[in-house]
Parts: sequence; C-alpha cells; structure tokens
Amino acid sequence: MKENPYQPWLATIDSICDEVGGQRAIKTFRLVFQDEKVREKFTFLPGQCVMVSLFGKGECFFAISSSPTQKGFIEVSVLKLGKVTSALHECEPGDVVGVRGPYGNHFDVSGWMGKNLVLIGGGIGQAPLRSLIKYVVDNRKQYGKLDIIYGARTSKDLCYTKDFAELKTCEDTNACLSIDVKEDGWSDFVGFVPDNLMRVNPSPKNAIAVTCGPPIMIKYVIQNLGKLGFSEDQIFTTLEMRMKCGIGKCGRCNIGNLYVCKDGPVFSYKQLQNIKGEQ
Amino acid sequence: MMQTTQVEVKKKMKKDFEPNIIGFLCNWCSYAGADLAGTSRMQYPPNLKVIRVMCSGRINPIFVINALQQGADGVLIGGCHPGDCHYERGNYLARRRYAILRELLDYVGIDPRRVRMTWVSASEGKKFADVVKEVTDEIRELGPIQQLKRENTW
Amino acid sequence: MKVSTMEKYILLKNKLPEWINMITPTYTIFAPVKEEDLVFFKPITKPSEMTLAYSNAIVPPKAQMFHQTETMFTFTQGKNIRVNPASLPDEKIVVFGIRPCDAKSLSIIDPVFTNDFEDPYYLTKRKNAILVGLSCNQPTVNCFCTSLNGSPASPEHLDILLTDIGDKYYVELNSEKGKQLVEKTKKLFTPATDADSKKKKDVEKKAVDAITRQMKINNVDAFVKKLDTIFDAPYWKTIAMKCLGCGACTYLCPTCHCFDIQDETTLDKGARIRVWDSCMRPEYTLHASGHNPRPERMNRVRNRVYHKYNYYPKNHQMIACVGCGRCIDNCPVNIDIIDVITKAGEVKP
Amino acid sequence: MVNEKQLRDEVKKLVSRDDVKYVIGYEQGTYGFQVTPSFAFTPEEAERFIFSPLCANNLSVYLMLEEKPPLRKGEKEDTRKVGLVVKGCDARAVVQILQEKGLKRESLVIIGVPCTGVIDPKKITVKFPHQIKPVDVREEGNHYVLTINGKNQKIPKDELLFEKCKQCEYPTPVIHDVLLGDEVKSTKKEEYKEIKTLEKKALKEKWEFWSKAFDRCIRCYACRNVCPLCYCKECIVDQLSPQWIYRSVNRSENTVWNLIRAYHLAGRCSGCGECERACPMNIPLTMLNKKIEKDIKELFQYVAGVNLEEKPLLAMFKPNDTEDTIL
Amino acid sequence: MKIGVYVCECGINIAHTVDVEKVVEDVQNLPNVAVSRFYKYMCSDPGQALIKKDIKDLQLDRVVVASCSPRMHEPTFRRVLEETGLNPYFFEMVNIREQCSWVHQEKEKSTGKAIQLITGAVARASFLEPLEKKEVSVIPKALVIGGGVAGIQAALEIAEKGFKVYLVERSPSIGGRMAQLDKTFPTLDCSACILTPKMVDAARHPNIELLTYSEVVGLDGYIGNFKVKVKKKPRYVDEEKCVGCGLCAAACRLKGRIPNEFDLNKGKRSAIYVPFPQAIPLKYTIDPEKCITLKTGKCGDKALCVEACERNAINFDQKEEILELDVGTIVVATGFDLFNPMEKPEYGYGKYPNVITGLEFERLISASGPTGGHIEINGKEPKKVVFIQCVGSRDKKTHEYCSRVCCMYTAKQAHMVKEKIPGADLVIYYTDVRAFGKGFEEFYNRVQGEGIVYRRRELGDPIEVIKNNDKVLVKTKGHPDIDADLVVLATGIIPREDSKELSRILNINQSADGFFLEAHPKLRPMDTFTDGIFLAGCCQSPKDIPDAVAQASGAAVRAAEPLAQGKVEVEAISAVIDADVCGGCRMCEDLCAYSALEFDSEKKVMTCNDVMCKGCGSCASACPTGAITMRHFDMQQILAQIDGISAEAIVQ
Ligand SMILES: Cc1cc2nc3c(=O)[nH]c(=O)nc-3n(C[C@H](O)[C@H](O)[C@H](O)COP(=O)(O)OP(=O)(O)OC[C@H]3O[C@@H](n4cnc5c(N)ncnc54)[C@H](O)[C@@H]3O)c2cc1C
Ligand SMILES: Cc1cc2nc3c(=O)[nH]c(=O)nc-3n(C[C@H](O)[C@H](O)[C@H](O)COP(=O)(O)OP(=O)(O)OC[C@H]3O[C@@H](n4cnc5c(N)ncnc54)[C@H](O)[C@@H]3O)c2cc1C
Ligand code: SF4
Ligand code: SF4
Ligand code: SF4
Ligand code: SF4
Ligand code: SF4
Ligand code: SF4
Repeated sequence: MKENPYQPWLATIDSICDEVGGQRAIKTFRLVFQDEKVREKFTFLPGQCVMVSLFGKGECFFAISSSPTQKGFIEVSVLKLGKVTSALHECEPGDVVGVRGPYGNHFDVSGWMGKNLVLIGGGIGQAPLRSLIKYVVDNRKQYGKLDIIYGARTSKDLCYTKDFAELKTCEDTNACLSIDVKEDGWSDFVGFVPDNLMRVNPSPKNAIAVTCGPPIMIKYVIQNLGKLGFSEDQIFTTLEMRMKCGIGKCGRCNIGNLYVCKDGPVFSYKQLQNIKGEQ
Repeated sequence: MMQTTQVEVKKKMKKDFEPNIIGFLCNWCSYAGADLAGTSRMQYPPNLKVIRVMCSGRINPIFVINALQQGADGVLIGGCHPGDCHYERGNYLARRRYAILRELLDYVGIDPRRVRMTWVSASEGKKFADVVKEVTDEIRELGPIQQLKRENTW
Repeated sequence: MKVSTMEKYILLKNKLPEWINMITPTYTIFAPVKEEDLVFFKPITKPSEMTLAYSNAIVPPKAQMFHQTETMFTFTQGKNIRVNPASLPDEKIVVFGIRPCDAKSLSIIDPVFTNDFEDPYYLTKRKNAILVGLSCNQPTVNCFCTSLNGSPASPEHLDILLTDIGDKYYVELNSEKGKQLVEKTKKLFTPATDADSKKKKDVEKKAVDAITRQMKINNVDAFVKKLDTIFDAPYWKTIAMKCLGCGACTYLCPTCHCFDIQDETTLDKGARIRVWDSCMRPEYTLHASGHNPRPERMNRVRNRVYHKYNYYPKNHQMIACVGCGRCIDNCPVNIDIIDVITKAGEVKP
Repeated sequence: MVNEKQLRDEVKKLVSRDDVKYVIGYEQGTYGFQVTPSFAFTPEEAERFIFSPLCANNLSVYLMLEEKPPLRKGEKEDTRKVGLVVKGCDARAVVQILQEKGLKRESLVIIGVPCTGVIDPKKITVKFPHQIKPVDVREEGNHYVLTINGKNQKIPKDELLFEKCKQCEYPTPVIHDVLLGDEVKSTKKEEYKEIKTLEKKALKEKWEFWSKAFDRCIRCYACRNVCPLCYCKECIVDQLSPQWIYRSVNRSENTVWNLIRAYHLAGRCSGCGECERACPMNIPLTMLNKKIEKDIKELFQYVAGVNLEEKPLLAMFKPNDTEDTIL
Repeated sequence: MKIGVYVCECGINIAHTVDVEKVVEDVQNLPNVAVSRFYKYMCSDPGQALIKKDIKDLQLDRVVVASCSPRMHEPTFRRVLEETGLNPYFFEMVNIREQCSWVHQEKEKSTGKAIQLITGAVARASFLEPLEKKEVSVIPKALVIGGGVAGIQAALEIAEKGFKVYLVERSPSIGGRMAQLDKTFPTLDCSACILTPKMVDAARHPNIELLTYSEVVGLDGYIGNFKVKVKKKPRYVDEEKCVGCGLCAAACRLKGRIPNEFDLNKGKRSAIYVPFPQAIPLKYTIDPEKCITLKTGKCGDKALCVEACERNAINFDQKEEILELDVGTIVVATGFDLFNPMEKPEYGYGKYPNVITGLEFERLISASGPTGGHIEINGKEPKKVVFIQCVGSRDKKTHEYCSRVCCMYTAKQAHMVKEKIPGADLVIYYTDVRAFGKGFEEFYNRVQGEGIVYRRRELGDPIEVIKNNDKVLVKTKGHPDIDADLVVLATGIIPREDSKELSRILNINQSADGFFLEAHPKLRPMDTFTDGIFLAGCCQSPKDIPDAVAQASGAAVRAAEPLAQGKVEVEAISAVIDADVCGGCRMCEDLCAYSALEFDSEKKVMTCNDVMCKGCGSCASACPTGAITMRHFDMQQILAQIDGISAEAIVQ
C-alpha cells in the first residue's frame, strides 16, 4: 500500500512573522520539513494548500503563501479564529507541527503565461495570491502586466507589508493598496477594494483576473470586473469550505458535485455559475 | 494495548491497590480546612489529590464524571456547611446536583461510594483528615474503577 | 476480479454450521446477531450465535470496513513529538449473511476511498473481507432496491451469494475470493442443478414481487438530470420543515461515508481519530469564522438527496442509494426517501 | 378521541387569522402506521390534519427548531403566532419551554387534545410487520379497532399503548387555548415500577444492563434532536474546546454521553418519550429520564412542565434539601 | 509554551517528607516544562529572584510553584510575575506542604503525590489565560434608605465626609420609631430632645438631600454605579411654599376626625397634616385616602384648606414623580415593624381597650402624645398596671429570636408609671430579664427597687387576659390572677412588612427570621452580599438606639470608603458568557446570588456583568451548553488538571 495520506510529515516552525495584531491576528509561519527527503519531494504550485496539524489540537487547511520558487520551506499565513488556529498562534519558533499535502488544484500558471494578470485580494484571502505574486515576480518575463490590488480595513490590518514595500519598488508591477477609512499618513487609496479596482481600471484585453477574499468583497469585485469587460472565463477565485480530510473523502466541502479540497480551491467564475450547490 | 490495561488492572487489584482520588474543594471552607489539617500535622492517606475551586457550586457534574473517566477511582467534593457559603448559595446548588448525580451513578451501576460530598469548615481540620481517611479506605475496599475509565486503546 | 462464468453450488442447510466452523479458524466471521429486537453484524465464534431469519441489520455492514471510530495514528505530545502509524489490521474477515443491497453499497463507496488518495483504513479491511451474501427472501416494508436496478437476490457485488431455496442454499460464486473460500471446503458443496437454478429464480421473483413500495420515477437517469432543474424549488423547504436534523438517516445509511477527524489526548500522548459524521448537522459545514454555507435545514436536506441522486451519479455514475429503506425506517418524523423522490419527480422545474 | 372535523375547523380558523403564521399538526404518513408532522399555512392545508392514536410525535420540538435567518435591512421580525396541536405530555414540554422563557406565551396558540394514550409504533409494527398501506386506527373503549384491507381488527389497548401512557398523570394538556373535546381525568399514578426494580438490583447487574445498552449507541444524537427541551444552540458534544466528551464511540464516552444527556434534562424532561422512540438502537432512554424524574419528585418535590411559574430545578434550592449521603 | 516549575523545600518542612530532587527531575520531562528547580525558601527574596531571572532568561510563559498553601503565598508569587511583566494569572500554585508533606509521613508516597499534583498544575498551567484586574469608577454620592435614627446618623456621617447623600424616607417626616418614643432607657433622656436636633441637622446639611414621602422602587447597576429609581408621592402641598403654619389643618373640614398613625391611631388629625409637631420637614401633606377633594373632586363649596393657606401652597394637581438617582453606595436603614398582638388572641389585644402595646404606651405618656402625657385609660388613671414581656418574641410559634429592647423599655415604662402615678400597683411578667447593655443592669436594679413586682413566667407558659367589667383579669400559671386597669404588651420587633419586596428590589438577602442578611455575622456585620449596599439599624436585627446608631456609623464608614477612593477593584475571576454558544435557556438567570446575570432579550442570550459577578462559578456548572466560562477556573483548565493528576505516565 502507498503512503498513508492522512499521516502528516513533521515540520519545524522556522520563523514566525506577525502580520496583523489584535483580535483577528494573522501570522505567517515558515515551516521546514524535518525529513530531508520530504523537503525535496514536496512540490506545489501557487494556489495549492496544505493541511497543518497541531498534535492534540487538530488539523487545518491553509493555502501555501510562499512560492514554489522559494526552496527549502513553505509558508502559511494563519488567521486566528478557532481551536487550532488559536493554538497555532501560541506556537514559537522551534515548535513542531505536522504537514500533509499539497492539496487541491492551482492557478494555471503555465496556461496564463504571456497574459496580463490582475490580482485582487482582501484580508487573509491574500495568502494564495501572495504565492502567485511571488511566482510571477520570480518568472517575470513570462507574464504580461501585473496589477495587484489589495486592501484591508485599516493600515494595521494589511498583511505582507514587507512584500508590498518591495513590490512597490519593482518597475513593471503596479501594486495598489487601499484602506477603508482615512488615516493620517496614508498616501494610497482610501475606499473599498472593488472601488480601488475601478480606479485602477485594468483592461480586460489578454488579461486574467484573480480575486480572493471575503465573500462580500468577491461579489462586488466580480460585478466590477464585469463592468470593466472581463468575461466569465477570465475571472478566477478561490473558495473556502470547512475541511477535515482535505482529500475528497470526508464529504463536507462539496459545492454541488465538486469538492473544494480536490476540485478546487481555484475555480473560474464560469465554472461556479454552472454548479448547483451552496457556496 | 487492551491487554496491557487489563494486566494493569489486575496488578492494581492486589491488596496494595492505591486508589487515585480527586478532591474538589472550595477555596473558602474546605480548602482552608484541609490547610488547617496540615498546620495541625494531622496525618491522613496521600491518595486524595486536591483541585481547588472557588466554590463547590463551580463543580459541574461533568468534572466528577470526567475525573472517573480520566482515571480517578473516587471523587470527593468539599464545600462550606449549609448557610456558610462564601457565595451564599453555591453549596446548596452543589448539594442538589450531587444528590441527582449520585443517584444516577448508582442507577447505572457505578458504586455511588466513589463519589462523596462533605461539608468541612475552615476550622474542621480534624474532620477533613477523618473524611479523607474514611473515603480512602472505602475506595480502597471498592478496588479500581472498572466502568467509566477511558481505555484510550489507541 | 470477477469470474466470467459463475459457478453454482448447493449447500445443504444442515451443513451450514459445519462450513462456518471450518472457516472460523482462518477468518473473523461477522454475522447477523440479534440483540434487543435489532440485528447487528458482530463477530461470532459459533454458528448458533447468528440469526439468518432477519430482514435488515440496523447498522449497515459498511461499519465493518469503515469503522465508526478509527484511530488513524497516535502521537506523543510535548517535547518529543512523534507520530506512530496505526497498525492496519491484516485480519481476514468474512461478512456472512450480508444482503445484496448492502454489498452494493460497498461497491458504491469504494471509489471514494480509492479516488486520488487511497484510504488505507478502509481499503485494507475491504481487501481482507469476503462478502458472503444471503438473498433477501422477506423484504421489509421499506425495501425498494428494485427501484434502483437492484435485486434482493443479486450476486453482483458479492463474493458469494447464498439463496435459501427450501432445505438448502443455492450458492453462487461471483469472484476469485469467493471461489477460494469455497475451494478449501469443497467437500460440503455439490454442484447445482438446473432445477435448483430455477428454484432460485422463483425465490428471487417472489422476493421481487414482495417489494411493493417503489419510487415512482420513470427513468432514473432522467431523474438525476431533472434534479439540476429543481434545485431552487420551494419543495425542499416543505420537507425540511419536518426534518429534525437528527442524522439517524445518515448514520444508518450504507452509502453515507462522511466522517469527522478529531484529536483525543491525555497528558503526553494522543491519537487522531476519525468518526462517522452526518451532513444533516449544522456544525458539519460551519466555518471557524461563523459563516455557514448550508445554514438551514433545507440546505442540508437537499444536500443529502442531491448527494445521493445527483452529485454522486455525476461523479461516479452511480446513485448513492441502494434502496435498503433504513433511512425510512428510522426517521422519527417519517421523511421517506421513496416519497421524497417520487414527489420530486412531480415538481415542475 | 378527537373529532377530526372539529380539529380541522379550528385549524382553518386559526390559519385564516392574520396573526397566525402556521399551525403544526399531524397528517397521514407515507406507509403503514406512520403519521407525520404537518405544517398548515392555509385552510386548504389544514384539510390534511388528522388526529389518531398513532400521533405519537411531540410536535413541540418544532417550536425551538424554527430557523430565523438574520433579518435583512429594513425587514421586520415576523412575530406572528405559531399554532400547535398538543397532547398531555407534549403540553408539559411546552410549559417547560415557556417556563424557561424560551418562547413567549403570546407567540403560541395551543390546541389541546385530551389524550387517552397513543400507540407505540414499535409495538404495532411487531404485530403487523408488513403493513404498507396506511391504516385507519380508532379507539373503542378498551380496544383499538384497526381497519386493514377493509376488515376490522380489535386489539386490547394495553397491548399497543406506549408504556408512558399507561401511567400518564397529565392526559389533558395543562396548557391550551382551545381544548378539543372533554377533559380526560387521570386517576393513574406513576409508580416507577420498572425503575424501582432496576434500582434494587446489584451494581454489577445494573452496569451490565446499561453498558449493553450504551454499547449499542452510535451517538447519532437523534435522541437529542427529537427532544423538545434539547434546544441548546451548541450542544456540548459538538464543542471542540474543551472536548467535554470525546467523539470516539466506545463504552466510556457513550455512557457519559447518555448520563449527561439525562442529567441536562433533570427537572426539565416532560416524559414525552420521544428520545426513546427516535433512538434507532432501542436504548431504553425513558428509564434514565424516569429515574431522574422519580428522584427529583422524591428528593425535591419537583415536577417538570406543569407550572409556568416554577424556577429551574437546578438553579434553586431549599435550605433543607437532602443531606443524606453527605459526610 | 514554556513553563517553569519551582519546588520549595521550605527549610525542611517539605524536604523531609518529599524528595524534592526526584520531583524536580520527574516533572522536567512533562510537556511544556522548560525548567524545573528546587530551592530552600521559594518565597524568600533570593527564591523570588530565581524565578524572575528564569522568566527573563528563558522567556517563560507560565510559572508553577510547589510550596505552601496558595492562601498564603499566591499573592507573593503573582507579584513576582507582575514585576517581571508577566500576567499575574499565568501563575499556578501547588500546595505540597499543608496538603502533602505535613500530612503524610512516607516519603515515597508523599513524593509521588507531589509529582501528581505538580503534573496537574503543569497541565492546567498551559491553559491559563491572562486576566486583568478590573476597576470601576465610583459616583461620589450615597443613598440612605430610611430616615429613622439609624438612617439619619448614617446620612449625617457620610455627608460630613463631604459626599452628597440622598436620604429617602417613606413617611412624610424623618425620625422613625424613635420620634414616637417618650424617654429612652437607660438614661431616660427625652427621645425628642436628642433626636430633634439630629433631624434638623440632617435637613440643614448642605450635602444631604431629603426625599421624604418617597420610596425606592427600582435599582440597577452595581457598586460605584447604582441607578436608583425613587418614587416621590405627591403631598399636594408645594414644599417650597409651605411654611408649616398649620392654618390649613385648622381649617380642614375633617379636622380632628382622622386617626393619627403616628399616635398609633390614638390621637386625631385633619386630612391635611403633619405627623407630629417636630416633623422634619415641617411641611403639610394631604392624605389622599381621606381628603374630600381628592376623593370626590369637590369639598363642600370650596376647599377650606386652600382658602386658609396664605401662601397658596396647596396644589391638588401634583403628580407622582419618579426620580432617577445615580449613586455609588447605598445604606439600608429601613427599621422595623412591631409584632401584631392580634396574632396571639389570648392577650385580648384589640378586644379590650385596657390592653395596649408598648409603643402605644410610649405615645400615651409622651407630652406631645394624644393625652398630653397624661396616662389614662377609659378616661381614668389606672391604678393597677400589668406589663407582659416577650409578646411575639422568643416564641417558636411566632418569632424565635429575642427582640432585645422589650425588657428594657418595659422597665423604663414601669418606671414612668411609677413616676407619674406614684401609688400605682405594677406587675411585670417576664421570662428572663436581659439587661446586657451599658447601664442596663443598673437601670433594671433601680426599677426593681421602686417597688415594681417582677413575676417570672416560664417560656411558653400560657398567659390569658379576660374581661372583668371595665377591668381585665390576667391569668397565669403559678401566680395569682391580677385584676388590672391596664395591660401593656411588650410586643417584639419584627422585619418590616415590605422587607421581601425591598430585598428583591435591592437584591440583598433576608435571613431566616426575615431581617436583612449581613455578609458575615461577625466580620462583616454591616455589609450585604451585594457590594456597595450596607445595612444599619433594626432592618438587620432588633437593636436599641445606641446599637442602631453604632451600626449606622459603621455602615457610613463602609459606604464612604469607595466614595473616597473614587474607584473600586472588582474580582478578576468572573464568569464570561459566549454569546455564540448560549442558547438562552435561562437556566442560570436566577441562580446567581449577586444578580450578575441578565438576559439580553434582543440578542436572546444571557449576559454577565463582570463587575457584579463574584466568580463563584455556580452558573457555569449549571449551564448545559457550557456557554459560561469561569475565568481562571474554566472547563479546559480543570479537565487538564484532572488529566495531569491522573495521567498513567505518572501514577506509578
Ligand atoms: C482552500 C482553503 C484555504 C484556506 N486558506 C487559509 C489560509 O491561507 N489562511 C488561513 O488563515 N485560513 C485559511 N483557510 C481557513 C482555515 O482552514 C480555517 O480558518 C481553519 O481551519 C479554522 O480552524 P480552527 O481550528 O481554528 O477553527 P475551529 O472552529 O475550531 O474549527 C474546527 C475544524 O473545522 C474545520 N474548519 C473550520 N472552519 C474551516 C474553514 N473555514 N475552512 C476549512 N476548514 C475549516 C477545520 O478542520 C478545523 O480544524 C482556508 C480554508 C480553505 C478551505
Ligand atoms: C416601644 C419601644 C420602645 C423603645 N424604647 C427604646 C429606648 O428607650 N431606648 C432605646 O435605645 N431604644 C428603644 N427602642 C428601640 C428603638 O426604637 C430602635 O432601636 C430605633 O428606633 C431603631 O431605629 P432605626 O432607624 O433602625 O429604625 P426606625 O426607627 O424604624 O426607622 C426606619 C425608618 O425608615 C423608614 N422606612 C421604612 N421602610 C422604608 C422604605 N422602604 N423606604 C423609605 N423609608 C422607609 C420608616 O418610615 C422609618 O422612618 C424602643 C423600641 C420600641 C418598639
Ligand atoms: S438513502 Fe436510505 S434507502 Fe438509500 S441506501 Fe441510504 S439508508 Fe438505504
Ligand atoms: S432521520 Fe429524518 S429527521 Fe432525522 S435527519 Fe434524517 S430526515 Fe431528518
Ligand atoms: S438516539 Fe440512541 S443511538 Fe443515537 S445518540 Fe441517542 S442514545 Fe445513542
Ligand atoms: S428527554 Fe426524552 S422524554 Fe424527556 S422531553 Fe426530551 S424527548 Fe421527551
Ligand atoms: S460566577 Fe457566581 S457570581 Fe458570577 S455570575 Fe455566575 S453565579 Fe453569579
Ligand atoms: S444556562 Fe447557559 S445557555 Fe442557558 S442562558 Fe445561561 S448561559 Fe445561556
């Protein structure tokens, strides 16, 4: 019999980056597999997820927020919500977790070569996009224009500020941040992400739009993309459902006949319109 | 795994079985009474391990059942005498819960002597020591709990 | 694995105990055992413990492959975290007296556990199990396997099928595994005659006729497609009003395979276990954020029906219901899948 | 028993009212002896209503089950009343819910049915295991008359009645807005014979009895969901931190689950027996509930679900409560 | 998670029966334990320094100290954490002295037990949550309910300390029972003479606001921030205008026709009245039950009082007012009622005019009373007077307790009779004479010396009063019958009729006898279980004036404390309710002794006011869903502790 797909590999938390503080804190964990062989074997593409275990607490599904171009470790960004995520937030570098994966489909990075990319994120939804952004930046020549639109409620709620500082200095990258309410010293856009999208006004020509974030944001972003002339099959998003097994068996993450864990999490808007099921 | 537990149980069955007893004592009376037993150097068996709570009213019957599940052979609940509760009525509420729980345990076949309640005031160090002796002897007599204990056979 | 031409034998009823005794040393035998008016598949040591005069086991024998509680692996907590794989049983089992519908249910859920990632717990047990079926001579009120292309005496998903044809069993060997089991005990069996075959046909026909409740949908495939058009029908709400979300229907359904994974621990060690779960519960889909994609009972009732009659056929070309009637028997408020489906067939898109 | 015409007329009258959302009652089930809950929003739907000795369900469970999706902006809460057909034991559950202030009295219209006992579906299916066509069941004196395939069959009531009905002390709903028919007076007294017999057995025997029963439990929680008084938003067994009871299905956890369920209903259980009826594994849950019912009657002179003003049993005390076993 | 475990040897107190070295070694291996050490005296400065150093160097998250009872040193070690910047509640203490080394002798077993206890503590420690000590600010005002001598005293003292006081009195005047008394035992000073100046002081004090003819009808909030609802009944007389001249009363059509309650209905008044001449405030009040205008809308052809009042003070349109007051603390001084002797018909009270109560007698001998201080009964001066003590007190059938004042006031009254009617024959039936106070025994001796006959009656011996022409016959066991002109019943002090209602409004408790319950009979006699509410005077138990005043002063100090502090610290260990889990079953609602739980009928969940919550946890263990978490004693922590104590790995 093959490897037991439920049994995680051990990984050590190498470092932890506090992205956002407060009640709904977000931290990014850099995980290094203990087993050298696993480190080599473990390959993934942007958009894919891993199941992270805290032994004695449980397992959670996270998008990998680092890029396949970064070797030797993977990163996950975790929003503190329930049992496992709260416990993860208590962890310190050196602590050991379990990881299994990678799971799910991924952004079609090879199919999108040569296209302009519009990446629209909000909140923790930025995690899979971060992987994609890094991937595209590291393979910059193979892609066209890159527009990144990202927003949060306040400047304190923005993730990956270090990344964005770098991105801003990249020449052929347009990184547009926004916050919902005005703050002193904020020079970028003030307003909601969908509005920022309209302001940036990307052209649908030869473009792919990817949006990840809270459902309500996705709803308006898609509306606005429509207004900008993006067609259904140019728009991609990732979906979230409660997960247990991550490999299409435990049953709960179905939307219609599709399982988010294995048929997703990346879906084209066109695909979504055709499934009958609760999202 | 299953077998080892059984062996363990058998081993425990022997005369030298030392019961593991959990005591939930309220902070104000019975815990203080237990302290007094200590300062007066009254000797009693070491089987009872105390968990301090603010009031006997805090003791959810689930704690008691869970203790039996997690490996306690007996449980002792200690509170202030009726009328003396630091919180006025916590012990009265505990008394009701205890009465029902005890009946229920008996009814499903778990010896109710494994779960006892006592009133010990802060001045009753002697009583505390006596109660611990009594309870320990009784539970030693009953032997290790067989019924509710989690097997954790994994 | 299926044998092309089925071998057919006769086992005299009075020889059955002997046969069972002969295979007991090699196999753990799960057979129907009566307890409190209910029938359970339980390991037996003596043939006398089992009851063959029964209609349906209350808990489907899926439980023998897909344990209600399964330790996935154990671990040590604290300083030295280690993961210890659970030992997968290599015990060989015979599920004796399983009904054709229940056997079919295993074939239905097989793809779930084999797809993409193989589920070692289910599959080891499944591979180590021999299904010795028993035709259903006395279908219950709520049996409707025939509505779903099943038959009370079909050997299709079994290794061996026994049919009670009077004082003897008509034995059909339907797989290599089945053949092997009989092979070693060949002396108890005699080849079946045409008359025996005819008798079996008669018995089967009688049983089929005894199944009177039917889903009144003309064409199953068309119905599967039709469901796509009535997803938003208010009809689902009217059923859901009654549903208590108690989950009895799903726990006892032979094709329901949902599970939950949890960690259980003591101070320094613990285990990751999985347990059956039910899509009829609100917590099933509840996100940590508080959002619930299936917040109302209507969503969940509909999901159960769609999972069986629409999503599953789409993914695996099979309806995930075998018509065993357990969910009907056990629903405290008489939500009756035969009725639900029949009426759904009448709903206007 | 009840005049069904009167019942339907009453329900029709109710559902025609502007301040009534719907009425919950019974209708013919899909096969055999089944009766199923029915929701009438319109007078036409009220036509389906029946009441027969087969109406075992305690419909009050639906009161706390009603889903109220969050209101949209500008939307007003629907405060219309819900109508409900109740038997004696069902009414006690309603009283208990009202007493716990789970609902307001004004939000209900209660149609009381003076009850002469209902049939235990398990008993009747044992007698007629293959009955598919719906059956008309009437009560005639001490007998039930079943019309099967046009032929009448008389069966003594005692053979079919729910055990709980044989000792019911409150056959006429203690609370109602309308009473269909004359009050049924009870001279019966719950004697708890079965309970007392079991109580007297040796601990070992008791444990054997219960562990065998609890071993069967598949922790489907049907007993909980069918119970009108198990309406916690999140049951302890569904909580992850802390895990009060492990999810593993084994003797220890099953026993604890069953004990805690019963304990959480101490002083609240109305004795409707729905939990036991719903339990697919035939676990004698009533014997647990009744045990507590008996104890609290003896120890605290407390009866659940008969007095709207009563305070929760476990939230109050009397200074002279029993001290018998306290050291 | 890094936990430091520190085991104390306590000199040899612990070390001689617990093998500390082994303990330290064993617990080292427990999950999350980063360091474990032992030391001679953990609580000493070097011991504390050791912990501090580790917290800093090893970045400990939690600290477990195994030493003596937490009742002793928990605060010490919490401070250690606090000083190192760790939340003080990240500390767990294990008692291996009082509850281990001192009570067991076998070293091996004590060591084992110590390890188990520490393991439990370590398991628990990883679930400890940080807690904040809470403070609430205090509104620097107080409320005194009841304007008897106790209430007046309390109000004056708080006012003297510089805080605003609202003094709420139900009747039209302050003064209470004491105002009805004539002379006071044992010193025999005139009650009015000592009380009236105090009443005037209270009325004049700039910090006191009198709210007479008012009642407290609602209370919300908690210590420091009470919101009080006071109902001010209409007097129908403008208090601003009325100067108390009494012209109106003299003009009233019902003049002299209405029994005066103040005189226990012995005297008569008008429909517009002041209860007694020295009333404070001296403002007239119209009795709505009696006034013809108020009852019928019309009083003859015109209301005579309106006519008579030169200051136009009368206003029939006055309405009841509800005032909302914000106060920080409350003193309850609502006094007492008297036992109704009708409950004991054998005394003939109510049947024969010759039988009166002690308080009626006080009015009878009072110079300001209905007879101007002249003792007369049926128009005649009594020659033979009998006093009966313990009427309604020390009686299992009525009130079991002793009313404490009857012995003395009977002696006082007997003395007064002797003084006013020197030839009178006086007999006192007593059970025991309780003369415990300062000067009481001396006074009693003095009265006995005045030729007053004390006759002992065993507790429970029947006594009967029957009619004998215009006299009454007093029959008892063991003594000859007495043919008396006047019988005075020393009726006992009982809780006020409305105590139950008031205890509900204020959420304070009554003891079994019906008086308000103090938080501790000895150590906190003025406190109630509700923080910020204090008791004074006879509402708590029967008392004489000196005791009532002493308690009032005490209560005033207690009540002024938080006002002076400006803030109060409230228990950090309290209940928290998870609104996502609470199903609103309201199981917990009424169970809290402190009314900390309140139902939010909008959200349909229970809420806990953590300022009022004392952290007992009774509610948490009643909540079926576990929606209530007890800070510092939550389910998770306790289950972990059980797990740790019982862990197989540890149990040898
Ligand atoms: C495709 C996908 C990608 C995700 N990526 C990220 C990410 O990059 N960063 C991040 O912070 N979160 C991500 N999430 C959400 C994350 O999985 C949940 O927030 C997390 O499981 C909550 O676990 P908990 O134990 O803290 O909550 P609890 O409420 O204690 O949940 C109990 C269990 O339910 C399951 N569960 C509950 N909510 C969810 C959920 N929303 N999704 C999946 N499982 C759930 C988990 O098995 C969890 O252990 C992702 C979810 C999905 C489906
Ligand atoms: C016959 C008799 C003789 C006595 N003689 C003596 C004596 O000689 N010497 C001695 O030391 N003691 C004597 N006492 C005892 C003495 O009367 C009491 O100790 C004293 O009056 C107690 O004062 P207090 O303020 O507690 O109560 P009270 O005097 O009863 O005052 C309470 C006040 O509160 C008011 N009140 C009540 N309820 C409310 C409410 N809800 N809202 C607002 N206001 C309210 C009442 O109207 C009253 O004004 C005697 C008692 C009696 C009965
Ligand atoms: S859905 Fe019902 S009838 Fe179909 S297989 Fe499941 S339990 Fe049987
Ligand atoms: S058994 Fe019936 S009530 Fe229970 S979940 Fe299934 S359909 Fe609903
Ligand atoms: S209904 Fe029966 S089987 Fe299901 S959880 Fe309850 S007791 Fe267990
Ligand atoms: S516990 Fe059972 S008998 Fe009691 S009210 Fe609930 S369903 Fe009815
Ligand atoms: S913990 Fe005690 S004081 Fe606090 S709310 Fe609960 S019952 Fe009241
Ligand atoms: S007992 Fe628990 S669930 Fe019920 S109201 Fe109180 S907090 Fe809410």
